[in-house]
Amino acid sequence: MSLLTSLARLRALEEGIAQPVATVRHCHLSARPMVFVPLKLSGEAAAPLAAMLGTERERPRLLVVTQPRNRDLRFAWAAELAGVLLPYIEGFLADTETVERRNADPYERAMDAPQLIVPNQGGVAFTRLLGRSTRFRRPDGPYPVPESVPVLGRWLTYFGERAAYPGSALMLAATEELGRHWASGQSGLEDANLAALLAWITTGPSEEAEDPLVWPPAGPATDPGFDAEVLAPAIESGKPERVAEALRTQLEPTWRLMWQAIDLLAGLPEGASAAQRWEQDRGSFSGMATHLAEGAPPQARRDGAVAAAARLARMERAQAAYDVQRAYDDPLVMAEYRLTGEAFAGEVVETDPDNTEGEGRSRKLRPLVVIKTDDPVRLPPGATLGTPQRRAQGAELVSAGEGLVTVKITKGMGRGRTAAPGAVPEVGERVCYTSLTDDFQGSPQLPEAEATPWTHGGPPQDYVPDDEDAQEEWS
Amino acid sequence: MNPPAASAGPEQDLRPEQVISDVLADLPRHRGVVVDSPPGAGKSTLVVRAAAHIAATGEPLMIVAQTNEQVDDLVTRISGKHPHLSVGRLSAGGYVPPPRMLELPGVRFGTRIQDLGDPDIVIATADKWAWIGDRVWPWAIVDEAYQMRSDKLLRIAGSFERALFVGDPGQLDPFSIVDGDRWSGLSWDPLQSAVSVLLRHNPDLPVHRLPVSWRLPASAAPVVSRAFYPFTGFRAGTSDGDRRLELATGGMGTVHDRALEEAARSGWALLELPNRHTVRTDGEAVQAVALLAARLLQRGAVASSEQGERPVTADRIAVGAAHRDQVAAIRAAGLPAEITVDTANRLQGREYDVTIVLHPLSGRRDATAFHLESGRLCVLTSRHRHACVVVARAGIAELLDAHPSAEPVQLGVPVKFPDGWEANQSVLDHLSRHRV
Amino acid sequence: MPSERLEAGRPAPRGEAMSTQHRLDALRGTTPPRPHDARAIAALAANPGCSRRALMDGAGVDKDAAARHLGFPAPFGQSPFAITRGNVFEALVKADGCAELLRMLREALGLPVAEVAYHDVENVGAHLRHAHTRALIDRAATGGQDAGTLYDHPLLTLEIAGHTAYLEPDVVAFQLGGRFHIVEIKSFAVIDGQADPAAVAAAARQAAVYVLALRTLLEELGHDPLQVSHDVVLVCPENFANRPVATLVDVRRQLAVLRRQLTRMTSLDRLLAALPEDVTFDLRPDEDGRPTRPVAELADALRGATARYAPDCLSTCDLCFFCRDEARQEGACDLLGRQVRDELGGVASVAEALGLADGTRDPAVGQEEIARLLRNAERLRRECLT
Amino acid sequence: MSDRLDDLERRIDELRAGVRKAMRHRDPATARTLRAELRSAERAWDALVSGEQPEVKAEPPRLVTVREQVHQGLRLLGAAAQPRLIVAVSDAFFGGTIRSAQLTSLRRDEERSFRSSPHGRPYYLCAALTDRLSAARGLLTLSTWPLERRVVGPLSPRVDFLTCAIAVAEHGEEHGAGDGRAARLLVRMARNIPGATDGTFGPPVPGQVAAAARAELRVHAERDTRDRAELAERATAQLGDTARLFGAATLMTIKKENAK
Repeated sequence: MSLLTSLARLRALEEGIAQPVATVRHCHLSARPMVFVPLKLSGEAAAPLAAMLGTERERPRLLVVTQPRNRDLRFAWAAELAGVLLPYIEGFLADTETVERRNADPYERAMDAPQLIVPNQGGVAFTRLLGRSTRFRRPDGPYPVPESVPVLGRWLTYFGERAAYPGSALMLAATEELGRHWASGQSGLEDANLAALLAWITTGPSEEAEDPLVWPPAGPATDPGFDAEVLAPAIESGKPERVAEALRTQLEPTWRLMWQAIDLLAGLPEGASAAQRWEQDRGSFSGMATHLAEGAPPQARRDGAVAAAARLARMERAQAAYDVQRAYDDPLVMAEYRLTGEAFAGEVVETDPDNTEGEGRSRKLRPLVVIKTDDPVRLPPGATLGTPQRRAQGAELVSAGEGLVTVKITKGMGRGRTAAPGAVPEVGERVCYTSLTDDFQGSPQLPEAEATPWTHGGPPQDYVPDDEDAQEEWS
Repeated sequence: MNPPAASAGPEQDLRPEQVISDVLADLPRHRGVVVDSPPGAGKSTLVVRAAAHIAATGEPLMIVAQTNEQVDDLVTRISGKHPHLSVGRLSAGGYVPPPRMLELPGVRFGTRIQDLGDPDIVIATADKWAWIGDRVWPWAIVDEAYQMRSDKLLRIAGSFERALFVGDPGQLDPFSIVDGDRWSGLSWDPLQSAVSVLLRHNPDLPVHRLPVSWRLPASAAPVVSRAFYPFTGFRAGTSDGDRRLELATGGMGTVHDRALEEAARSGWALLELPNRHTVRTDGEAVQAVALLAARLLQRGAVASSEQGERPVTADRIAVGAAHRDQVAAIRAAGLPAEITVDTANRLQGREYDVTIVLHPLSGRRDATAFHLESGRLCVLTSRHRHACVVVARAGIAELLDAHPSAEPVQLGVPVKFPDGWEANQSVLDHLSRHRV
Repeated sequence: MPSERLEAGRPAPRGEAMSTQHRLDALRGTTPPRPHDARAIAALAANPGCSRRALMDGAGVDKDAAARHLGFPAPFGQSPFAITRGNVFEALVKADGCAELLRMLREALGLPVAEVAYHDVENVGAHLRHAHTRALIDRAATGGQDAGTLYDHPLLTLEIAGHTAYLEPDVVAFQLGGRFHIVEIKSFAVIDGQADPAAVAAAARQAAVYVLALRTLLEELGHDPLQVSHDVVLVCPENFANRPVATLVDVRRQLAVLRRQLTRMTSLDRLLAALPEDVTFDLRPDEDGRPTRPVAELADALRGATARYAPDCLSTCDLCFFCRDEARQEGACDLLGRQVRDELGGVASVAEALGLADGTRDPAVGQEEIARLLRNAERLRRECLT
Repeated sequence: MSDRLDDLERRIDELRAGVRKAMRHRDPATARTLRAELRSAERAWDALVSGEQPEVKAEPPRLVTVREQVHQGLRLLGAAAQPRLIVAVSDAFFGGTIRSAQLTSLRRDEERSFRSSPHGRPYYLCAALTDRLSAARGLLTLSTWPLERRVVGPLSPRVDFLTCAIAVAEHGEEHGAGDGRAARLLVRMARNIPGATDGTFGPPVPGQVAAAARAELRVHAERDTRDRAELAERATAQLGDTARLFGAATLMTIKKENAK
């Protein structure tokens, strides 16, 4: 967190209302998101207790395990969940576009993709665990489960992994996204409480937000008090409807908060690059669907050596791109870099649009631009620069000092002898340049998994989901 | 760094020569050989020796380093010591060889193996090697292997049959901008260093340790050894009095002058500023650092050592700090351009006569894992041949004392030693005896 | 001798320790001391910079009770489901002479098949448990071949600031390579080899307390304390089943931290010196233990000892809500977290920081830079938001 | 009914408001009391919507008494065992209806009845004796067994476990594993005996389990028999009838007695 955000938090604390830390929305928001609020049984790793979910705020579905210790009921619950989620997910597969690729076969990409929204990171983690605990199940054998359950497991696993993928919007945690756009007057730790964070953004801090009686926790963990005084007796009574009612009281408040959060995010204009990232999400989603259709085995328990390295490379690249794109899309994010001297903005006070370098054939157009700025520039001469105003262009810092920076445009000027109109900023135009650029060269080849070198344990025995996977009993 | 493997003997008692010949003897016997080298223990010398040794067998050799500077440095050393060897310097497109290298005998440059003819030795960065497929070298030497991330090794390990891994376990570990928890505990965790992954899969490989630091003076070796190499340890190659730092002109009794005098006398000085919580770019501290450097030059410091006597010119001085903005601030404070000012990460593997260090914990109110990482302080306090001056605000002891310890614990991940807290404590403890 | 141990057994304070001990007792007043358990001892390292906490812990004040009485009850409830789960799991691991545990020790640590001897220390009356533990451990350490393998429900002790803390490790295992191992049974799951790092850390800190206590015991008995391994056996349910799995956890770091904290506790007199003579945290419990001390009075007394609030306290300290409220009253930047507080250099209060940012307040000596940074940040925010 | 619901809901809303108000006025004491009322109101509401209070579930008609079922289980196992194992056995082989909870008071009842009319019954469910000749925690035995079988030395818990495993395996073999319950019980025991399963997750072969258990048994048998003989001797020498069946009083229990 930068000083800029810290200042916003201080301001929020002073004014008693959250402050914006973004001027645009940095995540794609689906027209039909699937809001998913799961609860788990305290003390268990991933024993589902209930979930409230749906795509319409007026029509939440409540799924309850009325006797959490009964594993058959848990699988029945998982099957019910699949009954809601799978149709939603598969609904996006019909409508596709063909994407041509350089030196690869064209592929079909879904025009739109599902989007799961959970309250918090805990919700993401629980989704991942739920996926882990169901994807290896088998419809046959000693502990058979409904066919939809392992399929659900693989999708939940997929969404859980995408949630960790920088810039992906296939699965969002409400608190994370809100925190990316508003700074509350409390600590990051406290921001993990959805009710508290929303209170800061809408009405200002509220003691009630932390009172489990007024605002039950947004899950997946339940309020211990509720467990002891309401849930336990309800379960003891052996009356399903009573358990369901009890859990409804815990879920409904969060359900309302979730839609409030969505409204808030929807209120922001979408950042320019969000669509591009969503396109990648759609591609990834289609890829997963094909994978599934081709009957590939469920995701392994953990990444092999090659898979891990490949994933790391993808994620690092995505992270870098995400950071750059946010800054280019949003002046308020760019301001963070201006504060540290990695970017500067100001008014063009002088230009030499016809400046050239080299002679004869190698003679190139290299316009010069002088910018007056109040920002502390901490970039050395020769630094490569990019600018949000002309994303295709590349520039180089010539000199900086006394609030004046001279920049030489080195890329994207075309072949011509004179600059195309508008290619070079006019005097008086406000521009911003930064050393932050996202021209990454692709990462080099990795060996095939079966060619894993001796330094990394040699070729792995290829993965077969064994009986243990399918049979580990659910306590 | 982890507690020594069974294979390790009490090598600080061994003669370096002995260790080197043991290493060379082990090369044909094992698929991989690891050599731990504390700061300035002759790692490069070993690499050059091993390179020549292998080249002598007539078998081609690939050498892997982490940065272009390191590669160029190795090329220069090798062709300097063994002009008869042909060396191919592989590089990426943008690379321009420094002029001094163009004259080197038997050295060819190129972006493709084919451009190099068929040299005895091919040298490139790990990143460049990752692009070179389709050929397998019988031998490889991997330099700075502890700073190399294991996923990089994964990309190039297919290119060699057997390899010598050389590096300093005490310096900074590799890192990533993304959260790697999902891989923790895996023997091939891509965020672990090349060596830890190598050894976890091949626990029987011999691990040697260079026992003597030729860089660190007798005044520094024990301090650094105790703080950062508690299990293995090393000693100084020179003894008290072999290294001398003299200031030609007299001082004016300012704290800065007295700090320099203390450093010249004892090899260490702690210039302590009044206790205060400050921003990272603490102006007073930055000023103090700049002044120290300036005065050091003004007072015409002369360093005499086994290598003879020479003036401490600007290029023999380095200023180290933890954060980039601190480095920028110090540069902005107007130092001679020849003085190196950089972060710990970039100072790794470099050597100077005198270093001036802005203590990572100076002016902090709370220590983060970043500030406490032992490798950071290790790099900063082990770059010098003669003296190290540390600038810090008072109160670090209290800060360490108040540090809440709630580090998460991952199953199956070997505990790293030394613990950053203990290392910091140990160094601070020593510095306090040289407080000005 | 053992029976005397039982009533909050405190050795007669001596010399220098005396005054400190008396001050601490005075601080606690008529409230009975809250005996430290392993978790409490491990928690000493949670926020060493906090004098308020150091003093309350040192004096054995019941922070939880204090917080309730102040009207800021701690937010740490435990669900009955979690508790049951924990008990059921421990019972399962220990069932039939620790059959499951033996399996794991055999598989994971190569325990010889012959090593199955089981001693339930609790078979003797509670008042004898510690003495019995001593005897059994002594016999094992002396290397009687039939020394036995598993000691269930042992009772160890550790001196904390003049008070004897009684510690109950789940199981002590012997004869793993001739060394003692602490066995810690926890009901959080290990899934595909990994568990919640925070939970493991907590378990490790707690186990370290047992290791230290057991080493101390061996030392008292004249044995080599290093006979106790720094690797503890962590037993958890594996994946989503009830089946237990054992993992070795190296607690050397936690031991080092623990030692540091225990030495710190002996230096409480520094903190005491800073307190007015007559101040006390006494809750003045009535005959049925209900606190009668006027809340405002207690609050004032506590404010006398400076706290060092950080949001992390919300998960580690019973008094967190009280201190957070205090921080809010003072408009302290600590509310926003350690990082923000550190970033702001010396600036401690929200109003001050904002004043510097708006330029409505002139930087004090040494505040010039943070002022510059803040003003710059404020300028940028204004520019982008208008 | 429904208007009661309305009243309750109104009340709940009032209370919620009250809690908020109290919190705003920094009056946690009131807030706490209001919260309590709120909870009870909510519970009442709960109860209403989910119908009348749950009646205690009627015990299934018990043909065999708890006492007899435990006896049955112990006879099959043939060694000192913990309630949960006894219950599992009776459940697996005799369609038992007992729950562990019912066994807690059992030993005390037996002792009482023995004291009132010694040896009045053909058998008693009694304690296992520790090396201190006191009652071992959570272990049941049969009075009809020789003392050697009722005392526990250091190795006995393991030995008894193996003995029980053999018994379960063999009984399963003779009378057929019946439904899954017996099989599951055997799996649970088998996986803690080296060599009892061949690693696969299929149901274990009873013969193999018994053989494996016997193999390990041989390792411990000699010393355990020695320990037990010695303990049994001491018990015979030092204990009266009652104590021999139900364990010598520990200092603790003596204290309790005196306290009365």
